[in-house]
Amino acid sequence: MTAPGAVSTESVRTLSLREIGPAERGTKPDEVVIALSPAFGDPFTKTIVDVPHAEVIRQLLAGIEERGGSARVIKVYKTADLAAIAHFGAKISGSGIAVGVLSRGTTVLHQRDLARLSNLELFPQAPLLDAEVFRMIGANAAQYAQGQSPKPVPTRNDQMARPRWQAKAALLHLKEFDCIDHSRNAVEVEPVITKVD
Amino acid sequence: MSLVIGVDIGNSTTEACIAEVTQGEVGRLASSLTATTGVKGTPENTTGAVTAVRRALEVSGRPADALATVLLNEATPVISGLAMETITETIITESTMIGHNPDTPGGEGLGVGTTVALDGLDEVEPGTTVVVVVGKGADFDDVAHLLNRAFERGVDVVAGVMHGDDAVLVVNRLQRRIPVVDEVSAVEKVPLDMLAAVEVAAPGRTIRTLSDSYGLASTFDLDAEQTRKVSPVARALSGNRSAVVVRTPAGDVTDRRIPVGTLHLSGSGRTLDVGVDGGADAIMEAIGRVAPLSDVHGEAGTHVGGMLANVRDTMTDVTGQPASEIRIRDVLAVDTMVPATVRGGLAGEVHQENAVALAAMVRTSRSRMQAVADALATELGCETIIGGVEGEVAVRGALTTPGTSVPIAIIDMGGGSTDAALLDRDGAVSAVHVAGAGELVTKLIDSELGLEDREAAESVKRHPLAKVESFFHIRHEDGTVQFFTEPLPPHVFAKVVTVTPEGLAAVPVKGSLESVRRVRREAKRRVFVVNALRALAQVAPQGSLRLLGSVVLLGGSALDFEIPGMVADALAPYGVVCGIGNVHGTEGPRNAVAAGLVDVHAGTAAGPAPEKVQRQAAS
Amino acid sequence: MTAVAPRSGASVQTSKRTEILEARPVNLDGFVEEWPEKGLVAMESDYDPQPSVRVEDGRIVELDGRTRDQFDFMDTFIADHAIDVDTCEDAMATPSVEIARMLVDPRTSRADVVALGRGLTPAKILDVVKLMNVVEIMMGIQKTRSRRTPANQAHSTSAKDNPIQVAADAAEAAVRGFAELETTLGVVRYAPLVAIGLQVGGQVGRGGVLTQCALEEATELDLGMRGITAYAETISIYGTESVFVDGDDTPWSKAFLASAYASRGIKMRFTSGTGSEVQMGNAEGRSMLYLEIRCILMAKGAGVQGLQNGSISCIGVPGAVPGGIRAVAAENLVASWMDLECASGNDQSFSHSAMRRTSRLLPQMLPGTDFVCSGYSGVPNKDNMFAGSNLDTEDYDDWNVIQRDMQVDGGLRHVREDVILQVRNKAARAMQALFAELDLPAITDEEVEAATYADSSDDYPDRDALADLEGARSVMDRGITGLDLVKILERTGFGDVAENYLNVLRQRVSGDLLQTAAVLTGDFVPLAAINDANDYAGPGTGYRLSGERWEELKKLRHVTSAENPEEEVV
Amino acid sequence: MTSTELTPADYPLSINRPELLHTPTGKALADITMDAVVSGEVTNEDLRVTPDTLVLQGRIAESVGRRQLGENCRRAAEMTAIPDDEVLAMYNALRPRASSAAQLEEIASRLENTFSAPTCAGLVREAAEVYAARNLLAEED
Repeated sequence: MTAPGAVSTESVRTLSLREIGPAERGTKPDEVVIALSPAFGDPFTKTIVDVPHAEVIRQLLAGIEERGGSARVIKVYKTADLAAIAHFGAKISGSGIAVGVLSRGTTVLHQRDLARLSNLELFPQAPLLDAEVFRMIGANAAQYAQGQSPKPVPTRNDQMARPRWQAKAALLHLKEFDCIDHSRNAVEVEPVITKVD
Repeated sequence: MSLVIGVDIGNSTTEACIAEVTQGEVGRLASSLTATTGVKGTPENTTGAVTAVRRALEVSGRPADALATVLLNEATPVISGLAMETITETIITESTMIGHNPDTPGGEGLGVGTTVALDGLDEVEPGTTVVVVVGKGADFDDVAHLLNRAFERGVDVVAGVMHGDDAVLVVNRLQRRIPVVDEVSAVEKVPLDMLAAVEVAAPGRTIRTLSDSYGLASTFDLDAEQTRKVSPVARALSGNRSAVVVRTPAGDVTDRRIPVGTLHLSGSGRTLDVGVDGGADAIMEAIGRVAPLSDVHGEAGTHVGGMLANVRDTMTDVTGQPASEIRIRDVLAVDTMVPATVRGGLAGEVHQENAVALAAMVRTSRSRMQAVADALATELGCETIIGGVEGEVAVRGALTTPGTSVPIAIIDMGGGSTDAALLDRDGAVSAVHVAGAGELVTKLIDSELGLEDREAAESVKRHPLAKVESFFHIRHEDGTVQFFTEPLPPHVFAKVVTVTPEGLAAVPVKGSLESVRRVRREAKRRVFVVNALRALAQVAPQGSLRLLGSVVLLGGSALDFEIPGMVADALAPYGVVCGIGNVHGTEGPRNAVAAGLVDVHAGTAAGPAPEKVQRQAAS
Repeated sequence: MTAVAPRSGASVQTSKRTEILEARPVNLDGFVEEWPEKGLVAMESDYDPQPSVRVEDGRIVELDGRTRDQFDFMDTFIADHAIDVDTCEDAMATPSVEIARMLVDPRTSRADVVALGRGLTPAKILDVVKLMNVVEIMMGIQKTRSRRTPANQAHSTSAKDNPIQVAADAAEAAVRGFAELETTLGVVRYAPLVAIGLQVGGQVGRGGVLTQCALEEATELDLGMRGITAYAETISIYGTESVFVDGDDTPWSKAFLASAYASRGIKMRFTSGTGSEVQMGNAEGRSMLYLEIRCILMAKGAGVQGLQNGSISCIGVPGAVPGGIRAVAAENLVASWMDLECASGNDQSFSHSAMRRTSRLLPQMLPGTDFVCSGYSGVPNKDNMFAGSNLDTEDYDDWNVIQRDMQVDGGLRHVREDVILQVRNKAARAMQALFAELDLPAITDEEVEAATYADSSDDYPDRDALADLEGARSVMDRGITGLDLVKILERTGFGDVAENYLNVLRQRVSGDLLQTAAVLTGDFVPLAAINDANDYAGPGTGYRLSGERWEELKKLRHVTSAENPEEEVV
Repeated sequence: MTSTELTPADYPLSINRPELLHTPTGKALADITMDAVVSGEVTNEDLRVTPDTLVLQGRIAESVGRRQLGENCRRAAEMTAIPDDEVLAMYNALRPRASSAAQLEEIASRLENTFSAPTCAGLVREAAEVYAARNLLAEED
């Protein structure tokens, strides 16, 4: 996996999520919804292994665009549960396909008709997700949305992730929980990525 | 009254049929099925035979000491082998051509210019026409930015070749759309400062210019002699959606035959050599010319030679006969295609290359059934008799299928060999075994679909296909739609699947259901149908299929969902009635031999009296 | 990912020593600051409740500062099932420091301290163990452990779900001394074949070894009822209501399940551990140990015979906070003190540092627990389908040396190579015979040979997984039971294995294995915290490593002979 | 039988008090021999624990102060009468928000009346009460 800091050799990009209205059901039959967790982008800015959130979004969008798909990004405030976030995204996605992402990087590909706790592809080990993997996840999401059958993104595994990352993951999860706002409905956002040289 | 059990030791399964025999009356009680232990016709069979007997006793509820007689078939060892040789290869020299099909190339059209690296773009004179070559690790935003800057300087960038899967992303960010081929893994090998052409066709279309010899001639301004030389390039690129051709001084694409050894065929008092690279038709034709085949050798050091030697050695191990006495009596060659990586390719291009698959079979008359019989007698403490030759007993068993009559032929398609036997009006039986059966079909499916997964190939062979169209419905290969109330498991979503008794199993291919189905049926046709006809022709009176009356399919393959239909269709033009065996009207295609043994023993065997038994005509 | 990666790309010049320290494996472990408000704290938190209890009309109406109307379901269950109403007010009145001292003081008997414990609330128990340092906790474990003789448990799994590997490694684990063996699957459908491998291998290695296969309840219970497995362990419980509900269970559903297992004569214990609630984000502001104590009392209230605890799969969480491993030792102490059989963790990959792995182990290994590891990996960690253990096959010799150095019994022993090869080979051959008789895809002689000499799944020929899965299905469809396996083993020349297996099955009739900390000796004598109750009462009492067993543990792979220093003791 | 006094010294029953044990088909522990297995006299049915035995084990547990383990054995003794599938179905019904109050009461009465399992019924009723208070009942149909 990419060691922390490996992505920062290039110029740095920052992310801001500009709210453009309530998250509503889409109509494009091939769109992918990217559903973000409450702390994604703000207050958090990077994943558990320091992949900038700007890069996460940029690569997911690039993967979708490269495969000729279209995407909408939403932010969910009422829950920090990945399955719930992704399933909500899938329900309002024109294609029924959504990518759910937590601030720490944990990602899932979901589909509307699946049970909430099921999924198309799950990437539970956030420490193993780098820019390249996010690109592949985006590409697969677009293909599912187009009714194709992509090869699942190869999953990585590391038994020693537990001693290194389990506690930090718990900490990030708690922080994310702190950002839950039960009174706030999900919104559609426009990701604004700015390059800082 | 005595309790009798017939035991049929087959290549893969051992079947037993238990019955009470009272003065020519047979009261069948139960039957059982277990895996054959060891090679058929060897002492290792004893374990499986004992299991089959025990199980039949258990089902019938009779104690072991009530058993009077065990009847065994006279089974002889059959060993088969498989090999595959790729006989063509495509070689690219001087990195002349990129002919792979990235999923998502960028832009559309044809661009011709001089190759220049991305980081050399700033030094290119305005007005120059260039094809940009983008290496590993470049970010799509940065690439687009640099290309736009070059456009603004007046550099005429007409096309691109990239390492990453970024073509659409880059093109979407350009001031003007240019054709870009991406996912070129060895992009650093693209020669720079050479004239190159990049062509990308619209989605669903294929390229027109670079895949055409005169198109190439116009693009690179070639004379007639040069055009003749580049025609392999055009051929290699045809059918692609995108391509790159670089004009280099000695660049070339060759499509050559790989010498993969020779088969030495002997038969009819003469010998014949045939090159394996000649393809299946040439091999089968040569075999026809020396028929009946008496032996085959392969060139040492080749796959085919190794396979044939291995078959011989295994038989030596099994029977103790010296290798020199073991003769290979049948070979089946089948043409196939295998995806192979192009030598010299820059993008890991894969080309469908020709290959030949060969199945060989050896059989010996030296059976060691007596040893099995002795061991069984000791183990079970009762009389054990070797009761009949398998072909003969099987065909008499098959004759108990309602609606059959003499002359009757059987076909049993197993894993390694296809067996046929005929019982004629005089009660004479002839039998043959030919090479090639289920395992060869699996191998063909595996390689033609590029699965590299024998289990998946086996599943494709054995089960019908369907396409998962949503989480709640699938479309079967016959077009019918099936709905589900519970959502299907996520791993089969949008996949081509096999419909197995355990549920749906994804077939790991990119192709459509139709293409998988075509490969499966074609593989079965080339092996099962071809072999059914070949084997029947050898036992048919005067070699004429028209003189066969009934043909009964037996064994596991008769239970396949489409093989019986395919064989029946192939035999229909000869006026042959062909169907699935139903031994004694109850057993289906199983147990023909086991039940037949009991019938022969009780003197109630079906058909004309066996006046003269012609043992194994072809061995 | 496990590569030694620098922690920061700092360009500040560092000393060579710092470079060396940076590269030490321990710096690949993760450490975090406490956050008590959210429960990210081991055992010392201002947000934990104060102990209190009040009884009215024979019923507990106040527990740790909450009145009955404020109870969540854990409070209710604990108040109604776990705590002794008659004694609780007196017990709670005993100063915590006195109780803590009783736990350590050898002159207070185990019976007395256990009796006192029956009347304590979770907050009071926490208050007591907070007073104890890690050595005192170890002394407490030494005294309160339920069974007198310590034991150990192994994992036997295969990355390829290869049943022959599982059988061979189970045989080796059994002959090395593990009293219990546990397996689980990559592909769940393989379960019947792998569970058969575990049972048969275990009985080859040492008659009386108990086996289990961790699966979802229905299948696990089914395998148990068929007699293919002997016990169950992975029945998870949690310390907060919200996490318990997220796990789709309640104390009542789990208590019902506990009775269900017992009704089939199957030994069963629950699983819990510090860190699981905070890991799932619902610690409700309580410390990890407080919540674990609630789990322990819930388990006690359900009447389950034992508990697997010691953080288990969440070990990375307590492992990362200050005092976390002390808290993990404390949870084992509380489980033992509450008179439950305790399988004490040390069963998940814990640290990159060998030194830290060892130090995490000592609080259980030195005092001894009912099962020191609730899963010592009896296969190389890469084959461990429980995601790796704190110890694996590479550590066998180290473990044996530590037992010998410290003169402690960790349940294992050194076994000569020829004996190991023999049991591995026999286990594989027994499987070969079983598979042949059951019409399962044949096990070749080559596989038997591989199993004899193998280390990991890489050393075995690949099996036809599709055919095996069909076979596994047919084992279930045909209703194959342990008794069928016994019959086959008997008639295929493995009479001794059949006899061992039948003896294990017989235990279901007597129900003897349903008692706390029950295991079977090699002579099939059930050994539980009744006939082998811990009688530790200070120096010179309790279980002492001596006599024949000590002689056995003095043996190592290489020990120079005193008689002839040119040779090694065999 | 039910009046048998048991002390810790009776454990293990298989060794110290085998005469108290029998299989569900009435065989003695000593009848479970390899010969009996091979001849088919002993079947899987024999290798189950009986309610009587569970009660005995419960008493032993209580004799060493393990009140709850004793209770669990008593519930288990009652459950031996319930078929496997139904035991699992009842367990599933006790999961959070899986059953309404009426459904839980139905299970409790079935336990009480069909299976003579009053202790188990008590546990289910107790759950129903707590679930009602903690909002863990399923919506009524």
